[in-house]
Amino acid sequence: MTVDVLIFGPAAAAANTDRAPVSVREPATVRDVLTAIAAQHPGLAFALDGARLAVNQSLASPDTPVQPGDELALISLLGGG
Amino acid sequence: MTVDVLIFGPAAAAANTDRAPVSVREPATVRDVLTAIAAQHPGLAFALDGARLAVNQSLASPDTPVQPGDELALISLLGGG
Amino acid sequence: MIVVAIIVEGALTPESQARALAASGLDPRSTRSDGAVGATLRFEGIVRRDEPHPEQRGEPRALLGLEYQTYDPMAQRGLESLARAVAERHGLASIVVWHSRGRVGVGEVSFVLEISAAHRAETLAATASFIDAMKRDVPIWKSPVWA
Amino acid sequence: MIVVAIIVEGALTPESQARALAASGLDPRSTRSDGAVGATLRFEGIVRRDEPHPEQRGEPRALLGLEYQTYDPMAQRGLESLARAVAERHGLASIVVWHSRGRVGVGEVSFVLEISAAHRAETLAATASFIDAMKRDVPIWKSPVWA
Repeated sequence: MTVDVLIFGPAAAAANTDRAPVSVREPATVRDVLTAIAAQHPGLAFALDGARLAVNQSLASPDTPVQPGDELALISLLGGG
Repeated sequence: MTVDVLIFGPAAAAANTDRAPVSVREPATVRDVLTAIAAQHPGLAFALDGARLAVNQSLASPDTPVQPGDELALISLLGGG
Repeated sequence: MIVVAIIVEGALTPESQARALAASGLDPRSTRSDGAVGATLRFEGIVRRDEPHPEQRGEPRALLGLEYQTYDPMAQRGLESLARAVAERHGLASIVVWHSRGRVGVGEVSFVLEISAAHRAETLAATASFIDAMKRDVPIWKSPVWA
Repeated sequence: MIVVAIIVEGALTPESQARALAASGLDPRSTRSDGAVGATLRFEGIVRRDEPHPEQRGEPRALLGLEYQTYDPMAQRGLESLARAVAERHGLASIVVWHSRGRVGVGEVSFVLEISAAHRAETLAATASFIDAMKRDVPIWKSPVWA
């Protein structure tokens, strides 16, 4: 399946877009999606160190399953305040 | 000589006065004055743990000499703020 | 225990903070009247004139401001649940946080944290732990707007 | 670097603080305009409703307020030289301290510290070290006024 991952801040600026489509084999987990981002979007490599994925607006662990239609967001390089 | 030591706060409240006269043998040091307070004003014992003496409005070390006419103040149990 | 977390458009001003707080219907000053509060701490984060520039080996480069992007509603929920967790862990009487979304110019305020507690140690520890956790876990990003 | 230390009669109010600061002729907000300040911290100490009572094995006992006594001019000089030392050690842009003399009622403010610096870590560290040193070295005493 292909899922869109929302990206923000410096990662979005570097990729010049606010969503990165990635292909993963079903059944997929959060870990699979992060690995696929690294392979399919080399320009986002700088943002993946320590990055996590939010699934449906909650931080998810690496083993969390990802379903088609889930809202996925790359939570990387935060720095509010 | 007899010197007056200014006292403040809870120490003054306990002693019911704002100055404690003490007799010390000349030449005297800050250490001698603190020892004399303990001996001559048992009611101030609670305030002497860790107490220091200011001589002429500056904190003084134990070996600082004390002269007649110096302004002496017992700096004990602070707690501003 | 009063917990408020508010995201405000643009720079934080005394007026925009007061307006947003009034809209929450909660008043942290109400915790003051009973004499249990011995310390309040207010921290303001202000946009500085330069940031390390990633393409110039981290050398500082002049800014016009910062652009804050929030992932909504996760950012709002994250600020609020973090504020509640910090308040419980440190036994606070109140915690109010305001954070900007969008453009904030140099010298303007983008973040305010106001804490009250029985003693100063709790207010200092809670401030440090709130800000550290916010920068790690709450989905708010800042992007430089170079001069 | 702006350093101000002021002793004010009675409880600290926004008005009494502003008046005392204006009389000093110094304005810490002037350090904000050049974009070097990234953090400000304001700490307020408030009189709580009870204190451990020395004659009742430290059990809390209700207060009307606290009576602050200062040894002058050593207290004023001590606050100021401590503020300067803390500002230098932590590289602050400004530090302003107000402290009450005399009676301050429960719920009223007796102590305010306002600090600005480039980063938050300096403001937090400076606040903790200022207050610890003040309570140890500056000749200001508080006596309970029991209810």
